[in-house]
Amino acid sequence: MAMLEVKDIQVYYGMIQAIKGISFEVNEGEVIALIGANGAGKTTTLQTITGLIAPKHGEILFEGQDITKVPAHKIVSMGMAHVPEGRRVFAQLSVLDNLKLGAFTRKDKEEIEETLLRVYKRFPRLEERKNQMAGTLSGGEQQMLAMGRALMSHPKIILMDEPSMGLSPIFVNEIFDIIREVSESGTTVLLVEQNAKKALSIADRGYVLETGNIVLEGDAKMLLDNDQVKKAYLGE
Amino acid sequence: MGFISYLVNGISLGSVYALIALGYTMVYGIAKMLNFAHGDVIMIGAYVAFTAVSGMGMPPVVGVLLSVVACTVLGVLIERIAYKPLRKASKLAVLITAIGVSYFLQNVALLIYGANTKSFTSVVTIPALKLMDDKLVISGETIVTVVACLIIMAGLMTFMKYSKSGRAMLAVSEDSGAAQLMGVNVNATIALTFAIGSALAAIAGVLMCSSYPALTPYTGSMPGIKAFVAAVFGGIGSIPGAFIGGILLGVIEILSKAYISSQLADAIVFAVLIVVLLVKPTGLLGKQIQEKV
Amino acid sequence: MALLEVKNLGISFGGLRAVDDFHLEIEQGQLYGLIGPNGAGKTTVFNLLTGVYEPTDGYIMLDGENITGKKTIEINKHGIARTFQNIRLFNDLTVLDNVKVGLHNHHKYSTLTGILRLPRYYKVEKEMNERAMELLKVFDLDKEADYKASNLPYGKQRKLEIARALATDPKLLLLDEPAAGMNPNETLELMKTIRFVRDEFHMTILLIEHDMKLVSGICEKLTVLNFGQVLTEGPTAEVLKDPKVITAYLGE
Amino acid sequence: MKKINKQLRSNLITYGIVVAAYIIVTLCMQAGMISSLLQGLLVPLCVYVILAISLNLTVGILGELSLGHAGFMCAGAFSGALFSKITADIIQPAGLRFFLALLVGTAVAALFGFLIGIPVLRLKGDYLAIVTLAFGEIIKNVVNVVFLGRDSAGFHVSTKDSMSLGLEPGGQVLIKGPQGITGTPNDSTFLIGIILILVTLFIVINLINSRTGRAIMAIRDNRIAAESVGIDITKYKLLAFSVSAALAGTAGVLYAHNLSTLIALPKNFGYNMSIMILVFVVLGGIGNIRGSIIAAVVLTLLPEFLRSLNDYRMLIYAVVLIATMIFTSSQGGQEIQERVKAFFKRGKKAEEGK
Amino acid sequence: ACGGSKDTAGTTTDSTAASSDAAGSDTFKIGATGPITGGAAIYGNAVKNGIQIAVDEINEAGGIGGYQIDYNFQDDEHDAEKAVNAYNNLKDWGMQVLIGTTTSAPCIAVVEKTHADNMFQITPSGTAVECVQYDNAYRMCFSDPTQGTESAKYIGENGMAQKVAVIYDSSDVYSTGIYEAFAAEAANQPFEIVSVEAFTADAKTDFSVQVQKSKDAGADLLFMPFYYTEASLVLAECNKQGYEPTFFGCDGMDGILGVENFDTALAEGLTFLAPFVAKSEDEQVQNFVSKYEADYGETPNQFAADAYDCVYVVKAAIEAAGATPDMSVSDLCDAMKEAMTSVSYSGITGKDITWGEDGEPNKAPLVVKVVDGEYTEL
Ligand SMILES: Nc1ncnc2c1ncn2[C@@H]1O[C@H](COP(=O)(O)OP(=O)(O)OP(=O)(O)O)[C@@H](O)[C@H]1O
Ligand SMILES: Nc1ncnc2c1ncn2[C@@H]1O[C@H](COP(=O)(O)OP(=O)(O)OP(=O)(O)O)[C@@H](O)[C@H]1O
Ligand SMILES: [Mg+2]
Ligand SMILES: [Mg+2]
Repeated sequence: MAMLEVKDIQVYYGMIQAIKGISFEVNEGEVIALIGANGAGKTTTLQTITGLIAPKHGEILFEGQDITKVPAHKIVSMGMAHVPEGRRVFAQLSVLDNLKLGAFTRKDKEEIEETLLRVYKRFPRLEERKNQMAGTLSGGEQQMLAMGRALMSHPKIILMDEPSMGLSPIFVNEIFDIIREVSESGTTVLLVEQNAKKALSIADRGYVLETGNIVLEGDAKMLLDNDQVKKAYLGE
Repeated sequence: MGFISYLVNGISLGSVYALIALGYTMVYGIAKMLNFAHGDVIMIGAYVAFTAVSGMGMPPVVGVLLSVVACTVLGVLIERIAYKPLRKASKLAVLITAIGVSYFLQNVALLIYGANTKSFTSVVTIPALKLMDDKLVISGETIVTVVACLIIMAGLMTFMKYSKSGRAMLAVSEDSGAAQLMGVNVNATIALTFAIGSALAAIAGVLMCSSYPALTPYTGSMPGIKAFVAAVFGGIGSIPGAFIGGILLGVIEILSKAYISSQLADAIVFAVLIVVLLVKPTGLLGKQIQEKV
Repeated sequence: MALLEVKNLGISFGGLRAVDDFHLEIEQGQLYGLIGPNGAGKTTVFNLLTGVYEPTDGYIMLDGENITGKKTIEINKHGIARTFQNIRLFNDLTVLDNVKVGLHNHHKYSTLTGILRLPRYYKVEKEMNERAMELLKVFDLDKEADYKASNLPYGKQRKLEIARALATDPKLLLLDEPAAGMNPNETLELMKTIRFVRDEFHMTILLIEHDMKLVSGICEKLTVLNFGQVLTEGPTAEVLKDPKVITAYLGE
Repeated sequence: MKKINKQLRSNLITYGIVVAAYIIVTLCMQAGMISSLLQGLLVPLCVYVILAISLNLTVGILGELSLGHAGFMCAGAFSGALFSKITADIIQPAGLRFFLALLVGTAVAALFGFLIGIPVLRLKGDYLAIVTLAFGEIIKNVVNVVFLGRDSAGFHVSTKDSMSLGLEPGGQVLIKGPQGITGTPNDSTFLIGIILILVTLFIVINLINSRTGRAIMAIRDNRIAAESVGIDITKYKLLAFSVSAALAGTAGVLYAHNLSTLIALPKNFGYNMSIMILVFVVLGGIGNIRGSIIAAVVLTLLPEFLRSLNDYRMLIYAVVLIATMIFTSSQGGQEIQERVKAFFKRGKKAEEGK
Repeated sequence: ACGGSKDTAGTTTDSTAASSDAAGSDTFKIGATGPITGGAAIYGNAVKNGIQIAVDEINEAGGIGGYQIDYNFQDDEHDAEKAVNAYNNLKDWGMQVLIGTTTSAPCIAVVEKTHADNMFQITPSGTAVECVQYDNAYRMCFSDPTQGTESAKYIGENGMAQKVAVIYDSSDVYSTGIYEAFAAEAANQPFEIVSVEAFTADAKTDFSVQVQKSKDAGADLLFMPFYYTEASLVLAECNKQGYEPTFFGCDGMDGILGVENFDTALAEGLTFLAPFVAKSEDEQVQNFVSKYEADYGETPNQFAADAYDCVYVVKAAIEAAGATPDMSVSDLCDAMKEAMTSVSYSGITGKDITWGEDGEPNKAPLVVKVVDGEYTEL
């Protein structure tokens, strides 16, 4: 059974239909890439999964349980983390407070402390700036914080929305390394990216979204070699 | 001598403003809304205590507790019915709704209790402190109000800083969507905020009417506005700011009445507020939020 | 003489020296790139150049005039226009009106003329409409002229920002990560547009970008910023080969 | 252009509604079909409509929350009424005197708007709101302590009481502190009210759809971006604020010449009134001029039509207010509205881009 | 206190439905206005109830010259503009005589309208001079200047004080009016005003400064020309500060003992001029008070009493003029105006009251003092 199953969801903004009935699944331990042009509906899809937006039609199953109508905060406590588009760090809280909020659903103080140390190890810059207000961090630093914050909840699956946006080349590589590490440590990853090449290169499978529909899906290697994908998303 | 006793009177009035402002600031800080109905919740709180103590002969402590319970329930109900549907609406829409709620509470009180003034019996039993040959009298109400302010302020600050719910409130106030992604139950958090704010309103109502015993359906509205001013004065959203703002407002009001003009006291209070805001655009203790470009 | 000449520029935030001893020289008509790691201070340099922040040290000369410490509007009138890293459009105005706001200081009539609808009002408004449509055509936005700006897709919003900046008729155009959030194809198209703008409007352009395809594709010269200081500068190809730049910024 | 035409049509409809309202009311009045209550309400309705339109300029177009609009109305009302009182025997005919009073009231309010705007507009959001509230209260408060008298020796001012004016016998007390000004000539008529509404509309609509209006709205949408394209923030904010204040002053003069007593109470010139005008603006749709007009009319009439409910009338008013806000602004309510709109639009091809 | 809710009987006539004059030609239509919502609602309610009692009595006894009274009360929220609306609403209903308005400021605005319509108006409690500036308007209560002057005279003539302090509501017409007349008369009296402090409607919770200043000035009498709600706070503050001057009020003090739960000991010795004392032995008064208490569960104050008397005065004037309900409003007014100056009325707010052409009543004020928690007539 798939860890996450999305069945024929349709999403509207007012009268505008942003998602026109898409289905896909994510298996435990996989890295899945969701690629597509601007406005294709990638962000909307992720937000629907975590319960920030209610779909008008369709069903979402997480570990076999129907979460379509479950509120976002409960979904998070079931083990799903979401690194939102545009980072959305709590600008007026310190870096440390942001991280602590990441562990909001967890109870055990010691385990949280342990996770914190691991996050610091992965992002030393965050430890350096742990008392700085998050809003004054540079774009890249904020992205690290957003990732670190999501990891603090020790999720089973992590949804990432364009984590490489606005990052320097060296950092883009680093972020993808981190995603790979996260995956290797046993966390399932659903990754939305403009940087299709990089995303597909670390993913197991991928889906291509176009104006609210899935137009292509399959093995990541296969998609990388697909002419259509090459032309439309890899700029080759 | 005169000055000191004016000062004491100012602190006495100011502590009432501060107590109300704490509730204001709490709700504003988290829900980011100007709850114009706060003053009227205070009035309801006072009526409940009045009914319990003077009407039904219960002991004052029970009256206060009843009032706290009633206001907490009322606050949560108001939030649920009037504000929750507007979570995503413009701030102005919520402001107008709050004004509607304010009218509503006033008129409900008017229908239940009538327009006649009720004289509130003080719930404070400790005696007044008399200093300097009885020339300086600090009433028991003042002492209790100031102490209550300090305890509540310290309690709220500890709560916000160290408790999990407190951190959840801060997160919700900044970005409720992102807070949800942390697993924070936004509705419950805002309801809790209103519960705390309204419980404080009940205490404020009881203590205010203990100091100034005339109770009518409109008792809450002017102090409500003044407390709002006090909260802004101190930096709205800031808990110690509300306290300092309230005390200062009371002191300025009394001193300008005493030394400048009792008719222009309000104008002076407002003028001082304006000057303070021009120098410190986010109030005395408000955070200066710089927009990163 | 260089169009833009910056020397010894610096600013601190609290204890943080965000930009330090920064210098830059751009010739008329150049396409210049400013790159560097996240948090290096690139956006801050833009903010200093446009008067959003006041520098604590150094000076900025534009076309022979000292514009150090001037206000944002003054600097715009002197000829610097910009776009923002996080898009800042006039969201509730139409696409056309966004550009017309950009034309504000070049096509004038008084408030009273506007209220009373004197003939000059109609004349100037017509000029503005024509000029704005011309600009929108360049960015292929003319068909969306009546859209609310916030209803445009992300990529088009970025283009609209550039069009609006151009409307102020600047001598120097600053673009902060114009390709952010665009996929490779969209980026390619953007590169063409930027080149077109430079050639057609004889514009001088300074841009910040992390997309190396764009940087190497259109920038003639680069300055690399690291920890607020200039790490190196020079022709694009050379800079990108610089080992210092590779370790600090490019990787691999 | 298509858009321009649409705008023009919409504006013409707004003017049309006002003119039609005038014609219908006048015809009905001649036919004796209008109750005294409604007749008495005609001028106040015009006052509130002007106030709502003018506040919309600050709240909707400039995007700043002002809770002191009644203060400007107060400034206009008192200066206009004072002018009329002083010149009651000097300037004839009454029409000319009233016209001049309107100019005086408008100018004074504009001046207040300008002076207050300079410091106030440096603040943001709720801080700006509270300072406008403060200024409104100060104006009201100060007006309440001013005593002004006139005798053969000229004008006398006091802030204490009318005795300290030291007037000669036969001297006239013009402003009597808390009693304000009494005996203002009743010059306001429905026709004048309607003309003033049309003038207000003309000014506001034309201002919005001009270079100045665009600059103001640009500031509202994004201050930093507006600065970056060379818009003088202070200048345009002040301009919008002053025009808004001036028009509130006009409404004040109209108000003052409708009743023979002019007293600055919390109810008519305090924050209560400011908030009521704000309610019109928000309920009518922020930035929507026609909506402001309709909301002002409906909300002024509502409590009057609820009179038969006696004690429950203000309670019901409150409930209606809350319910309307929830209906118009909540997500659920908006979806219903959109569906209704879509229903009416069906068949008509939906225009792209709104 | 259920004064607000139980007495809808008086206003059951649907104001919108009954707008035709002809239908009412066999009844006198008497309208009244005052605030029954908002901060001044106490006064409007009292007036509303007082009139109701009189109307019921008169109707039961056969009406005015055989014609029944139709009575309609409208809320004016203590606002000039709303009062005009209320007045117009009553006109639509077919009102022929106005008893109102309750408070001064709205009354000044409404009197312009009644003057223009030439409708007979008698205000129970509009005390400002301008309330009766036209010949169609009369009042039942004392005017502000009368009250201020009389109070000063009384204090002086009875040697009640050497040094007097005044606290007044500078944002209120009534309070300022009394104060000004009081201060003017004080110059002729053997006492000295040593302190004058004001407060405003926006700051009437805290009186510590005003009281302290009075105390520091060494005043042995505190003159309080304002309503009892604020007075209860002032008295409490004096008690708090241990300040015990002689308290002298105005007719607005009437009702202070009725404040629910009020510690009447605070008001002990409070003296004021009033037209009416609920505790009076007078039979008429007792009749009124017992009815009022039975119907509304509280002791009536002078507003209710003045309003009650107004109805009887209207009755007397109509009967003296021999007027009938089929007369036009204006004719009725002319007839009543003429009759008014010849009417001599004895009611619960005074005996043998007559009216001058200026609309002012000639009646002797009662001096009331709070003794042992009861209003006592001196
Ligand atoms: N809040 C909203 N209201 C109305 N329409 C919206 C809203 N958010 C998104 N949309 C529209 O829904 C569609 C899908 O948007 P979405 O943000 O999911 O795209 P995306 O694939 O994430 O694009 P991007 O690469 O720009 O992030 C777009 O057409 C967008 O304009
Ligand atoms: N207003 C401010 N207050 C405090 N620190 C600031 C402020 N603005 C920027 N900084 C700090 O200055 C440094 C440079 O920021 P800047 O935004 O210029 O980086 P950048 O080079 O544009 O990075 P990126 O590529 O991520 O956008 C960062 O460390 C940032 O945290
Ligand atoms: Mg997206
Ligand atoms: Mg940057």
